[in-house]
Amino acid sequence: MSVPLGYYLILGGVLFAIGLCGALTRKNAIAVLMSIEIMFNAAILNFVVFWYYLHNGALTGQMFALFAIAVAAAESAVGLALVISVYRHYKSVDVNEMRSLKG
Amino acid sequence: MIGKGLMDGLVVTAKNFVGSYFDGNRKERLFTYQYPEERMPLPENSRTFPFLVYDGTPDQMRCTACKVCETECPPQCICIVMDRDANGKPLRRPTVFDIDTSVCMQCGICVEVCPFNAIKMDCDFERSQYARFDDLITHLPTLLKSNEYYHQIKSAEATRVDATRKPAKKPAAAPTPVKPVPTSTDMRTEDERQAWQRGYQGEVGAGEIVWPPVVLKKQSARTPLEQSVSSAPAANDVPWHDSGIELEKRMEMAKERPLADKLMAAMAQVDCQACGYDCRGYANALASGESKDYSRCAPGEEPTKNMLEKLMKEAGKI
Amino acid sequence: MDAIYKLIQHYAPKIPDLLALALAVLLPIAIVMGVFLTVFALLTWVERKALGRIQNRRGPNRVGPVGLFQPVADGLKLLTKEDIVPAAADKVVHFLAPVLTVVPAFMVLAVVPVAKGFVPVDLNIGVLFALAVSTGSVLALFMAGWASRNKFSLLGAMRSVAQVVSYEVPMVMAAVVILMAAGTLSSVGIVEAQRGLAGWFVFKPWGLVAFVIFQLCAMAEVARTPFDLPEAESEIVAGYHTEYSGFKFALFQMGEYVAAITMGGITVTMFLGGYLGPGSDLPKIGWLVSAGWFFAKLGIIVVINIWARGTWPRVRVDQLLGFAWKLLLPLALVNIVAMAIWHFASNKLVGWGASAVVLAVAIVALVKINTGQTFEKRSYRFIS
Amino acid sequence: MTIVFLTLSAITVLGALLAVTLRNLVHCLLALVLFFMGIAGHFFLLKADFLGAVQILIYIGAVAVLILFAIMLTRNISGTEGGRGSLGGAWWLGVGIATTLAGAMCVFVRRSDLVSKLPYGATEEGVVKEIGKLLVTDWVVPLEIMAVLLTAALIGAVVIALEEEKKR
Repeated sequence: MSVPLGYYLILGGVLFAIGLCGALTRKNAIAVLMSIEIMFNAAILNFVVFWYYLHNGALTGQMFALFAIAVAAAESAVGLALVISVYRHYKSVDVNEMRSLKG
Repeated sequence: MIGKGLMDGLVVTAKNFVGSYFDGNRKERLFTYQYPEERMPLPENSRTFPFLVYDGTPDQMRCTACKVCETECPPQCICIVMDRDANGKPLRRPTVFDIDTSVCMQCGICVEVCPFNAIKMDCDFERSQYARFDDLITHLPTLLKSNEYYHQIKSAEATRVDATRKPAKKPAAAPTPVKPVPTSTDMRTEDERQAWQRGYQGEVGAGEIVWPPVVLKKQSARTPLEQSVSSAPAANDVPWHDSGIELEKRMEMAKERPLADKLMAAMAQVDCQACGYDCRGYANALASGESKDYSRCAPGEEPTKNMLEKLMKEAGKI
Repeated sequence: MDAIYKLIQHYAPKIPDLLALALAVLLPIAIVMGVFLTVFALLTWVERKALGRIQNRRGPNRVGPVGLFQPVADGLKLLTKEDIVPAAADKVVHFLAPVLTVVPAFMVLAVVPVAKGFVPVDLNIGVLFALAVSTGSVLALFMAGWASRNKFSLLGAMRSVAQVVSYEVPMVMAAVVILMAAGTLSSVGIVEAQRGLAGWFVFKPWGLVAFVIFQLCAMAEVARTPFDLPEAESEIVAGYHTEYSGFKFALFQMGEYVAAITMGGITVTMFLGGYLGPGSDLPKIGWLVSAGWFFAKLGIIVVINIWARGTWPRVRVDQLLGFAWKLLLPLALVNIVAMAIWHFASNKLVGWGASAVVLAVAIVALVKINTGQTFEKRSYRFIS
Repeated sequence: MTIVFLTLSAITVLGALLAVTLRNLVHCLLALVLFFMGIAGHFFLLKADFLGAVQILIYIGAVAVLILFAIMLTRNISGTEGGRGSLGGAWWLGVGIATTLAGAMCVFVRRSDLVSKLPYGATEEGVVKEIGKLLVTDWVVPLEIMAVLLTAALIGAVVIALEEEKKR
C-alpha cells in the first residue's frame, strides 16, 4: 500500500524549488529566511524518506535529520538576529537596499 | 523564609473557603443579598423615576398641568397636555402626562421646581420592559400613585410635605365622567411622536446648539393648542411669554406696554392656572380690578409676588 | 484502539471490516471528548463556586440545584449571542484562531492514559507529543490577537507568545528527569514505571522538584492566574480575545479550560502515578477503579490551580520571564544532575540523601541570587 | 496510504506556495506553519514519530515564534507592505531558475532506479531509545559540536540583536 520512493523525491524536489523561488524573488529579508526554512525542510524530508526506504536497520538518516533540524534552528536564530540588526541600521528589511558593507 | 507570604495567602483563602461552609456565623460571612428574594433596604433618599402624587382618589391629583417641570426638565423627557372641558376651558389638570424613562436622567429637578408637591421621585428600580419605545414611556395612569404610597416609600419626606401643604382643597371641579385618558400616542402623528421620543432632537439641526431649549417648543405641535386658549393676541405680541426668560428681562420687554401687559410679564409664564386663569387672564383680571389678590401666581413664587405688588401699588390698584 | 477493534471483531464478526475500523477509531475519540467536555463544564462551575467561596461570595447558585446547570446556561447564552467581527479584522485568521485554540488541547488528550488499558493512542513518544502539540496553541493565540487589529489584543498575544515560549523550556527540562527515570517516552510506560509502594515520582526529591517546576510551568502555559498576563483584565481588557464574542469566545474559554485539564492529566501521568492506586489492578473492575484514581488525582491538580488562582496576585512581565529563566530553568538543570546522582548511587538511601542535598543547596543558592537584586529607580520618559 | 500521502503533500505544497507568494508577512508565517505541519505529518507517516514531534516542537514552537518576533520587531504591526519582491524585473528569473531546477529534479528522479522502491518493514518500536543510545555513543562528537554550535548561535544572536549602547 505504501507509495513508491519516487513520489517522495518529487515532493522534496518541488518543495525545494518553491523555497528557492521564494529565496530568489522575495524582497523582504524575513521572507527570504522563511523561504530558506522551506528549503531546509525539503532536505530534511528527503533524509527521513531515504532512511525509511533504504535503511538497513541503521538510524543514520534520522540522526542526520535531527542534526539538520538543530542546525536549522541555530541558523534561523542567528539569521533573524541579523535581520533585526540590519533593520536597526537601514530602517528597512528590503534586501535590495542593503548595498553597502559600511555601517 | 522565601515563599512564606505565598503560603500565608493560601492559608487565608483556605480559611475563607472552609469558613463559608462551616463557620457558625456564615450568614454574616456571605454578605451577598440573594436579590429577588432578599432585598437590601433602600436608603430614604434613593430615587429612580418621577411619579405623580394624588390625594384620595386618582381624580384628586395634585398636578395642575402648570408645565413647570416640563419646562425645567434638562433632557426634556416630560410631555404635558392640559385637560379641557367641552368649551375649551382649561380644567387645571393634565390629560396627558408622559415621561420617557429612556430619556429621564433621574435628576429630580422636576420635584424641586414643582410648586404643588405633585411630582416626586419614586424608588422602584425594576423598570425593564419588553418594547424599546412604547413601554419605556410611562403614561398618566401608571404615573399616578397615592399619597399613601408616597408615605410608604419616603415617610419622613412625605410627612414634611403634608405639613407644609394647605389642607386639601375641594376638588376643583365636580368629578367628570371617567373618560379614557388619551396618551401622547394617539394625540400625535407618528412622526411627531417619534420626534418627541428622540427628545426633540428631531427638531434640532445637526450640530446646531439651541439655547435655551425651550425656544424649540415654539415650533412644536403643542403650541397652536396653547395659543388658541389664550385670550391675548398672538404670541409675537407678548414676546415675554416664555418662562425661559428671567423676570427682569421680561419686565424690560414690557416696559412700554400698558399695565395689563406689565402685569402679565411679571407672571411665571407657565399658564398653570394655579390662580384660576392663564397668565394673560390673571393679568387682565388684576388690571381690571376683577381680582385684587396678587399672590396667586404659584410658579412665580416670591419675586413675581413682589413685582405684582409693586406694579399694583404704582397703578394705585391697592 | 487495536483492543477495541479486536473486541468488535470478536463480538460482532458480521460488521464489515471498514466499519469496525471506523468504530474502533471513533469510539475512543467520542468517549474522550464526551468525558473531558463534561469535566470542562463541571470545572467551570467548580471554579466559579470555589472562587466565590474563597472570596466569601456564594458563586453561581441560580440555575439548577446549587447552580449546577450554570455551564449549560452559559453555553446557551454564548451560542445565541451575536458574533461580532471587527471591521478592520483579518476575517479568515480571526475565524480560524478560536478553532485552532481548541484543537491542540484535544490532541494532547490522545496520549493521556485515563484508565488502566484505556489510552486513545499509545504513542511511543507520548509525552514528547503532548509537550510539542501543546505549544501549537501559542500560534492560535497570536492569530487571535493579531487578526483583531486591536492594540490590547496584540499586546495580549505577544505576551502569551513570550510566556509560552519561555515556560516551555523549564517544562521540558523538568520532564526530562521523568523520562530518565522511566526510560521511556510512552505515557503508559511512565505510569507503569511508577508502580510499587511510594513509587510515584513525586515522592522522590528530584520528582518533587520536577513536579513543582512542571506544575508552575503548566499553569503559565495555559495562562492560569498567577501567570495570566495574556488576558490580564486590569491591564489589557481581555488580551487576545478582547474582540471575540459569542461562540468564538466560548471556544476560547473551552480551549483554555481543556488545556488546563489536559495539562493536569499530563502532570498526573508523569508525577502522581496516573491511574495507579489501590485496586487499580483488580480483574473485572480495575478499569473503573483506575479511572476513579485518575480523576481523583486530576481533581487535586485542579484544586491546586483554583486555589492558587483565588490567592495569588498576578506577576509582572519582568517577574514572569525572570522567574522562568533565572530560577526554574537552572533549577531544572540541577535537577537533572540530581537525577543522575540518584541513578548512579550505590544504594537508595544514599541516592535519596545526596540528590536531596544537591537540590536543597541549589534552591537556596538560586533563591539567594535571585532575591539579592534590587531594581533601579524607574525613569519615565515624559517626566524630565 | 496513497490518499494520506497525497493529502499531506497537497497541504505541504500549498503551505509552501502560500508562504512564498502571500503579500502579508504574517500570513506568510501562518502558511509556513501549515507547511511545517505538513512536513511533521509526513514524518509521522514515515514512522519517524520522534522526528515528527521534534519538528513540531522546534519549528512550530520555536522557529515560527522567532520569525514572528522578527516580523513584529521590524515591520509595522499589521504586517502589510511585505510585497513580493520584484527585483527590477528579475523576479521571473528566480521563478525560471526554480522551475528549471524542479523540472530537472523530476527528470533525474524518473531516470533513477530508486523510483519504484518500496519501504522496508516498519521499525518504529524502540527507535527513540536507539536514537538516544546512538547520540551518546557513535554520534557523541557531532552531538558535542552541535551543543557548542547552539551555544555559539545563542550568544551570537544575543550579541548581534542587542541594541548598541547609545552614545550620550
